[in-house]
Amino acid sequence: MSEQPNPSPLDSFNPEIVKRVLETVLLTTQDPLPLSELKKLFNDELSAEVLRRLLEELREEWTTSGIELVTVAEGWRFHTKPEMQPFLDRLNPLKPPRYSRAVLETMAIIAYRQPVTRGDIEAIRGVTVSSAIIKTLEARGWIDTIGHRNVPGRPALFATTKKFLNDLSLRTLEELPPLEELGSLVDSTRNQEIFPDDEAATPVT
Amino acid sequence: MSEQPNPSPLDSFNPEIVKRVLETVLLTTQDPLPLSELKKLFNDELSAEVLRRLLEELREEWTTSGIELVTVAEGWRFHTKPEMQPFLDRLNPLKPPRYSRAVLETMAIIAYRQPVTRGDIEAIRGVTVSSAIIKTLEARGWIDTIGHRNVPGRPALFATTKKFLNDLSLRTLEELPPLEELGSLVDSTRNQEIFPDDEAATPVT
Amino acid sequence: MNQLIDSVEKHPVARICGQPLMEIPQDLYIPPEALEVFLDTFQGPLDLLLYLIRKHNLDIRDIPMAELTRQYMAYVTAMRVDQLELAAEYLLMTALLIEIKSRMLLPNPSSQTEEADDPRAELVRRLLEYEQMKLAAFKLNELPQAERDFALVQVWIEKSISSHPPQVNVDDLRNAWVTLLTRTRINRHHHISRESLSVRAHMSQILRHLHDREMVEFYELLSPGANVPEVVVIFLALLELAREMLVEITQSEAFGIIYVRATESIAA
Repeated sequence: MSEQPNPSPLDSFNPEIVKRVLETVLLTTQDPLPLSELKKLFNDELSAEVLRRLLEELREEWTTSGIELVTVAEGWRFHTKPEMQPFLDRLNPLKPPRYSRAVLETMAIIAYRQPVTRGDIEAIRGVTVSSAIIKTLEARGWIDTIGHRNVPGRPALFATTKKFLNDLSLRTLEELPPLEELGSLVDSTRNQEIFPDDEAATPVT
Repeated sequence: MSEQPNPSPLDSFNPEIVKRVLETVLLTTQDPLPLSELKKLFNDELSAEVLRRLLEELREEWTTSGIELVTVAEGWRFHTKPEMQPFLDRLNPLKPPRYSRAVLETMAIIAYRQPVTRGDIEAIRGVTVSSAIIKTLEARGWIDTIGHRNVPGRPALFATTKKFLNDLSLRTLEELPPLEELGSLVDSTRNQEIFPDDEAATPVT
Repeated sequence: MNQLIDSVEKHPVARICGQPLMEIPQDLYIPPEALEVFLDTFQGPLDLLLYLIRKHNLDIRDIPMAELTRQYMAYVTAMRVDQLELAAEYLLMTALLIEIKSRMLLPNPSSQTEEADDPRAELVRRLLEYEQMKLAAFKLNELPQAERDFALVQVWIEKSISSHPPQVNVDDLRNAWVTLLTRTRINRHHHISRESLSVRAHMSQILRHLHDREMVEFYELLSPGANVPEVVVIFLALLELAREMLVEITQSEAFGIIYVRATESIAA
């Protein structure tokens, strides 16, 4: 690599050329690229400010095409617009896995209650959580072990990864859909007595 | 997402839209795509002639950018122009390239179902397996031909090699993840209405 | 608390049992013949209980406990073999409901005003928390997901071919297989049977062996130190190869030498 001549700084600083370089690099990389990486392309001689502005311009330029430039947890990346999916499916009828409810519920509990142990997940779901479920989510790169709870058995504590956010096009966990408020289980018009949970949610009795 | 409506033929036949679809598909696929595959995008309703002309137009449109549309033995694909290499080299650590899903699935089938012919692989994947995929795996030294099935055409039987085991840090094939447990992890019924979620999903009050 | 007990008495059990049996169970008992469907449909006793409460206005205080218990015991007996763990979880839930009912039938004078002593409170809390997560899972699944709902862009870098070959790990293969499995479940034309991998591996091994030599004697395929399971697997591999017409097995006379040869060498 070192034998390659360095591009002249003059060229690199021409905004159009900078944009073409950014575009090329982003088009070749599936993983999102953070600004810190993108700065390296120009030997850190362009400010994050300038790069962000040029990336926004690039985003504009691509709006009429079938792919779009987005920011996710780990940085900038291109992905296809949803309306292109039917075409992509025709070429590739291969469907990535649609997870079972057991996997999805486990994922939701880890996402919203992290860090949690397998025991915590089982307590909420009321059933055993198989290792295969955990493995599936780990293999997808959506969860990992971030430590162990200091109780007998030292169970692993699971949390979501950056890849989880990336794959759902989220920048932070705060962008997850908000949880439903806990409501009540009993029809309040039929049952006179008060449940602890009722007070918060029921408008009438 | 099989529930996605098919794009209307009218839209697909607008040359600009056809070009946007071709562009999108080619930007998401590392493996070169032959015209026969690209025709599938439009339900084989566009002639090779028309597609070739539109691809040539697309090639023209891309000449000023950092990547170019080229034809190689196996078909059409985008790749980076040489002058972009110095910039790509500055990104480090260089993200290791990844095999396409087609290659990975073919590899998985050979690993789990060996000895198999190309026809066997196609039967499981439901799509054509290009020679490029087989060549990629052979060139890597992960599979080889261990015989031929005694049926018309005498297709080659593929199996995994020692190098495959070495490169994946496995001692024997039995160390591959067992398949039995995987079945329960995917959503076996794609119809949502089978689940009682619909009722439960009504807002809790 | 008196009010609570009064209301229990005011609501007859018949309210939940009066409805005709539909495809979804009306109470916590799962008819054995429908078991597989329901176990697939519900994630466990909490899920089922939640469904019954939401759908049929089941009152968790008014479940016909004696009948339910009797049914459950029969069910657990029937399911002892393959679903014992799940059966145990349903049983545990039944026990909890019975405990709740019994505690509510007994006036507890010492805690007239304590809401915390309502035996249902903990169960209600758990049900609501589970429901919250269930809804969250549903919404999470609705979010556009990489690979499923959109593709990532990746243009080929010419240079990368020779310098760094892509790395693959076991998880990649596993994921690839899950994908295949999903697809084959959707298009039912292709069946991936669940043969032991070791049989497939030995099939390859035998074919490799036959690749160099036209014909081998059966016993040569069994390595001298092979243990019983290995011999069985090798034998199964040979049978499978014969079934797939990849080898031909011949024996000219009873108890004579069994020869194995690749069918391609016959054709060649």
